[in-house]
Amino acid sequence: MDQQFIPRGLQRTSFERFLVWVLPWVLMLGIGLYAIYQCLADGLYHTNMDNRFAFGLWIYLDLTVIALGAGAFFTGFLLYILRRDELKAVINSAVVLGLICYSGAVAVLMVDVGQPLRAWFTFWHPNTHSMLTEVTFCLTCYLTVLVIEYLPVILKNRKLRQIPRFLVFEFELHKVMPVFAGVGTFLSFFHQGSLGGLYGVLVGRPFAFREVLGIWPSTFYLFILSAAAAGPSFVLVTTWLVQKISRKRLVQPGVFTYLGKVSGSMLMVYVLLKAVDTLYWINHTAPLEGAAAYAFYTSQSFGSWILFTEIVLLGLVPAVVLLTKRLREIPAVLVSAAFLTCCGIMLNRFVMTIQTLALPTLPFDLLMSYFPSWQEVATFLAVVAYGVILYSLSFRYMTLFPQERDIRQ
Amino acid sequence: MEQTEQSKSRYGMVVDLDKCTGCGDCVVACAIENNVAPAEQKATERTGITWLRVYPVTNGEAFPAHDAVFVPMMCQQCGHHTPCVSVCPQNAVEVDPTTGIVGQIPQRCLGCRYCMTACPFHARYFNWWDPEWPAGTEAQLNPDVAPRMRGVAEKCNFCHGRLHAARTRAAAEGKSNIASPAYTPACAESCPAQAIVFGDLADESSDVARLSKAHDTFRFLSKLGTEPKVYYHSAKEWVRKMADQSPAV
Amino acid sequence: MRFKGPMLFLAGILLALCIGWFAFPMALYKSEPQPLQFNHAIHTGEQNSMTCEMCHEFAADGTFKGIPSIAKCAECHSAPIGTTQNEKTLVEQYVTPQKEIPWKVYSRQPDNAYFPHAVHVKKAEIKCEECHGPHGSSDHLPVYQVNRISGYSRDIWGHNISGIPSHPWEGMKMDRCVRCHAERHRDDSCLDCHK
Amino acid sequence: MNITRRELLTLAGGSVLGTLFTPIPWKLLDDSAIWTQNWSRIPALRHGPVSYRLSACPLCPGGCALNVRCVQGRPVSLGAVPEHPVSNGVICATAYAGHHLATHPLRLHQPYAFNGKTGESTLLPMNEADIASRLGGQVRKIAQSPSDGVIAILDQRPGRAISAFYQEFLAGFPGSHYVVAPGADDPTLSALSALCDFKDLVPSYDFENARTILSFGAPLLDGWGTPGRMYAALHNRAQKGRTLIQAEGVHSRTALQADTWLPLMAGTEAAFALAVGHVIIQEGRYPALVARHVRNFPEYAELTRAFAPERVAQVCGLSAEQIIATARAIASGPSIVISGGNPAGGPFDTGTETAIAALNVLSGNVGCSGGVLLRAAVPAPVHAPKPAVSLATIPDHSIKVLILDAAASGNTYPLALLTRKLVRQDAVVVQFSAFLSSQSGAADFILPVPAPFESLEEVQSPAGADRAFFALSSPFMSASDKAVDPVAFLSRVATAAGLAIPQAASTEVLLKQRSEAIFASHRGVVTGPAGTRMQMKDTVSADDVWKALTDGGYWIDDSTRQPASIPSALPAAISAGQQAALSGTPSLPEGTFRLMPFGWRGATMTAAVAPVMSKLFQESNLRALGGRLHINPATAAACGLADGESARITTAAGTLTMPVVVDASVMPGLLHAAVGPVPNKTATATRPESEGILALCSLQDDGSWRFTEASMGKA
Repeated sequence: MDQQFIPRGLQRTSFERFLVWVLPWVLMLGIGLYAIYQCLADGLYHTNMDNRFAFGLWIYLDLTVIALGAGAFFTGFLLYILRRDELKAVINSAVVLGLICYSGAVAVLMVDVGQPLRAWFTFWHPNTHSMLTEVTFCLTCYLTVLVIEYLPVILKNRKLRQIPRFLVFEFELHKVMPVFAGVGTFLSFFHQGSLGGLYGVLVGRPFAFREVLGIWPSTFYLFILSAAAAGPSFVLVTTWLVQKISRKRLVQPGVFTYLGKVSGSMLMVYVLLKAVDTLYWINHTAPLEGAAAYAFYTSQSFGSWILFTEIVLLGLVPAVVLLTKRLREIPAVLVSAAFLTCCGIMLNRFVMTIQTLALPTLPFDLLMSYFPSWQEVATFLAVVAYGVILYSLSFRYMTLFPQERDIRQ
Repeated sequence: MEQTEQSKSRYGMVVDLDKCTGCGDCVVACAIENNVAPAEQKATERTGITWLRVYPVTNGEAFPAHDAVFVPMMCQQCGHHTPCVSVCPQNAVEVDPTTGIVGQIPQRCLGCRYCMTACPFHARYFNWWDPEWPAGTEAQLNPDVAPRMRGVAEKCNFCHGRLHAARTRAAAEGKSNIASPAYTPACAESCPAQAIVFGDLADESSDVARLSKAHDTFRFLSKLGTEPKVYYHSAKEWVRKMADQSPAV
Repeated sequence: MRFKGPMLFLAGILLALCIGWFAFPMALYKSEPQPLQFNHAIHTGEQNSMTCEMCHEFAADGTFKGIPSIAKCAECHSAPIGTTQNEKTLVEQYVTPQKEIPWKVYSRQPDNAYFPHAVHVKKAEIKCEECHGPHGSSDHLPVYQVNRISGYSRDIWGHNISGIPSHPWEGMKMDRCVRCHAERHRDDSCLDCHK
Repeated sequence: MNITRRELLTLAGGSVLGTLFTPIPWKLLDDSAIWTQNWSRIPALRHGPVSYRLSACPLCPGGCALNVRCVQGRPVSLGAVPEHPVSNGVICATAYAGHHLATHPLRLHQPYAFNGKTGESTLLPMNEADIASRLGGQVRKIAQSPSDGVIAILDQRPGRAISAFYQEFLAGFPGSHYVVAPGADDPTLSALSALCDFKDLVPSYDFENARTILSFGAPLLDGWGTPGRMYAALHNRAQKGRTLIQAEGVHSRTALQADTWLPLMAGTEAAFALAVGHVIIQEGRYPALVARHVRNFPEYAELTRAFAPERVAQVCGLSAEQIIATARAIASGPSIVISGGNPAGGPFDTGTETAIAALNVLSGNVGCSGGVLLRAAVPAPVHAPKPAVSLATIPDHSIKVLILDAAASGNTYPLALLTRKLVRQDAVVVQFSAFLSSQSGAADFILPVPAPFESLEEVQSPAGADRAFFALSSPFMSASDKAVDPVAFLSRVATAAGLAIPQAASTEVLLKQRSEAIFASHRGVVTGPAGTRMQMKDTVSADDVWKALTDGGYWIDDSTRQPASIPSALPAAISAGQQAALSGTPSLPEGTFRLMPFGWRGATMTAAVAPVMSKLFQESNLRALGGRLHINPATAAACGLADGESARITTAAGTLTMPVVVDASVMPGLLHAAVGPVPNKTATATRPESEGILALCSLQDDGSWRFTEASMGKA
């Protein structure tokens, strides 16, 4: 019944089957929206955050999805600026993923803040010293960029192409896309970094505090690198996942290995710098703040295994795998390594958010605990559901993978 | 951020922990003065609002070697790299250049809680609920302090409402700017043991300046380098050592 | 028609402009009647030549009393002066039963603002008119309009919906305070004026 | 004209673009933000003229002066009065929030019949006249046949004008009892009164001149007496050469501040006191006059002979040296030995109290500056005709009508102390109370009196104060029409019963009479609110006195001339239980613990404190939340309990489950049970708060409930 909207030359499942696939996600989204309504209407007491644990699952979610959504800017950067044309095969998908991640993050942020109606004050009365101001500005601007980047994908839809003005617009838009890719890269560079800086500047939190390099703390740079590493891996993993779910081949195998290689090299740089940063922090920064770094890893919940897992198991190992040509060419290994890369970044964001807040700062305090409320989890899942729905719709009605038509299924 | 360099005054406190009996007068007087609502039914010590909280701190020894002090912990009014000021995205936190008081403007705050994450003293509190008083009690609120709405952070501001009142009084009497604090915050005023001394640290002749330099006077987490303007005093060595210790996890 | 599309687009823009600039302010503000009419001019004019401070007094602790209490009115109006209906209402409904008049205040600031009249009037010697305009010489009260969303009097934003004042005294939003403070090089902190 | 969908969309597109150039989006953005700053979810402030007035705090017998800040006549904060001679510029946390009590969620606004005993736990609205006539019928029957049960009134704060009225009222009934609430008197001074003949003078402590103060767990710096006086007396002790020795099994707030803390095993206080007596006698450190003039000296010496420090040391957890040092300290100069009582734990048993009080007699503190002095009572218009009795002396199941006075005593006690005195059937308990308190659980009728600060209340010097003091808590809020005046109500009951019993119009009339009596006594000075001093011996009119007192002034007596000699005695014997404590096993049987309830004066129940006290009890851990059991880590480990877990406590009186707080300040083996408010548990108006751990305490024959043997396990 919706055949007229489906791009020419693509095979898509029946509308009924598509509905069956989407329905559970809509339900999940619905529950999440109810949770969001509760938080907005009554106040944030519906969450399990408190004065000590002032950030929780939602901030973790924001940090993670923005890191994973970095695929959009990094792929765009490689394609439009560095002219790696093989990435044309995934750029549309990457843009959609980016849009989902960023809009989801902004939406959750609006629930997370206590007074969303005043959020615009950041633009009217900005504190230029604040990392959060940087994040807010870049996030909003970049979200606009992503919408603009997403527009051509929508406008190429079979039905919308019938409007001549749209077609012209799309064509013009396409010409300036490198400009937007450049702007997007620039903005992403700042907000990915600022998200890292968010914690690095916390002088009152010796676990998170890092010294300034240039004008930003070292976490600023590490976050950019880690996001650049995670982005391509996430595009890789999702593309692979979509292939599995849709039972179609969407891109040439070479695209996968290329993404893997890019991700691997970024990850290697990141891991090495992260290791240097950690050593410097253990031996210099933390003691300067009156803290013995080992003390941060003496609790049961956050042992030194967490550091090992983050840097070695989910850092060095996938980096080596992705950089080894022989291993990279085995699809299962490639996807697993990319998946591990994503996990490593997720763990890093978890450590930065949750462990930072769990570790006490007052000398007489104990380790803080926090477990999200159902409303927090439901909101989290709503973002996932929203992503799946938007991606499914885009996959069904738009050309996310230009190679799909040419590859013999 | 570095506004303190041009500060004319630096309002501060010295709290004598040896005198504090942990009676709670300061906590209640503070809540009444600053229109802090009573706890919601489900509020806990981690979701409640106490601009001034008194922590019972023990030496960790077994009975009868056990010893304890009560540590009144309000906003420490950090004077250098004030952690909460630089992080606020919309200038809802700032250091008053004339008094050194770290101000929090709830009407500007959007409730992102970044400042709370930044504060190592946990002196900032979030309004998880709408503030609610039993019916009739609203009529007894202090007209000099605006109640805060839900979804914003708040904290001690050295009873700024009293500073306003002092300024109004001074202006009405035709006096020029009040040089040193012509008021006493509710906690210092209420302390039966007179354990809290408030004044201008920049005024060398003031009690507070003298006491802040006294023997056995210290600050909490001084190694963070935030230069709090709230000092503590104790003759007990374990207390002074504890103040700078990295917490045992 | 050749330019039908652009014309329609333009029509849309015009429609929005009309609604936004003319219908919107009418919808946004609600007029509320004052309990009584009040003639400042009679009081401050030649016949009585009263000054602002005679009724708008300061309390002993320096706080500004704002609109005078009914007791102040009763000092002169214990019995009706003249035969107007307003005068009759004043005495019968307010002065005699000693009930305060529920005036709606054009310059009412929110609870979170601390505006010490003493500092501005006594110390900085700012004239009442600089902020309140020629209110003291008006012979009737203007219509009181309240913003349906924020609850503020329209005079806080200023009569002009664009926010650009037609008179120097128009508008009592924070930017007005900030501007004046900046001109006078006051060391400002938010807590100076917020409580 | 036919408009296509596309054209409509074009028009809409233009409008959207156009709207951006109108004030709509921007003004809405601004106004909605302003709305969040002033929305109705935050209360609006009420501005107006500020005024100050003086009053006195009626929330406990401490007698603190209050400075009330009012805006437009409404109180907005309470403060202390600097340089006040009694309270010395100090009030307690409860008082700081006192003006919020009138709007307490547990406030009662009309008379109720309460049928909690039938299990339905509901409050039935009644009117005052109906209760008065029903009670009138009961009372008439009692007057006719007292053998079926008598009438009793429990006075929370004896010595007031209304107390005399209660006594007069009861004088009309044969066999009736005027009962002083448990814990209302200072237990050490009560015990001393039994040993010494003070005639009509009142014993008091002279902390201001004492050299050594030995306190058996008295919360001297935690709400005892008038807090301001205690802070002043114990402040900078070293410079004054004053020493505070605190003997108790908990490192309490007072113990933390003490010069010496003796971690004394709970329950061995008498043994310790007798051992101190032993040392004083053995070392001959008592004044020679004591041996000569005090009765029973040889018997006491004989009694203490068995209590050698070495032996007692094995029982009480201290070393013999500590006992000897304590004895030398109190014998070395003017000293005070005090037990103080506990706001929720009450006094020790009579034997222990006597043993403690005896040390004052032995070291010659009685009548000596820096020890126990005597002062005159506050002048009263009538001589109270009915002597006070303690609950313990009343036979069980003998009271048919019990009337509970409304005054805030700051203390609490097990309800079973009252209920076991009631006849088994058809007993009627009438409670005067502004709040649904935990005592309401025992009441059949509850009559709402005005809340604190809504009516004139009498404020006197607390037990142990060094001088007679009188002030009025002058109201600064108005009471509701339905509020009941106990005096007027009882007069109504008398009328309904048709009995010729002295009647009075109101409490205020009684207070005025008392003010006149003070004027007529020609004693002391009234200080008016503006600081004017009126000598009673040359003040012209009683009206001036009344006016000064109702405006927040106060009366202070002249110093009392000490009698030349006070006939005194030492105990010749001590109760059998104490002997057993010494000779018996040093510790309790395996698996049993000593349960000891404790409270903070003025805050022993939710109804007593304003909701904002949640800052201390709920929003921080500064004060012990009611219903928590504080135990030593070793005790917790022995029972397999961790902090926050629930323990099941079993005593002879029953079983209760309560969460434990692992607290190293509590001696191992002691179950320190907090009796206090639970501000986050707003008891509904149909069910009063349960009395918690107090229901589990075993009541001694002498009416004490300090220690109870209990077993504990994980719930």
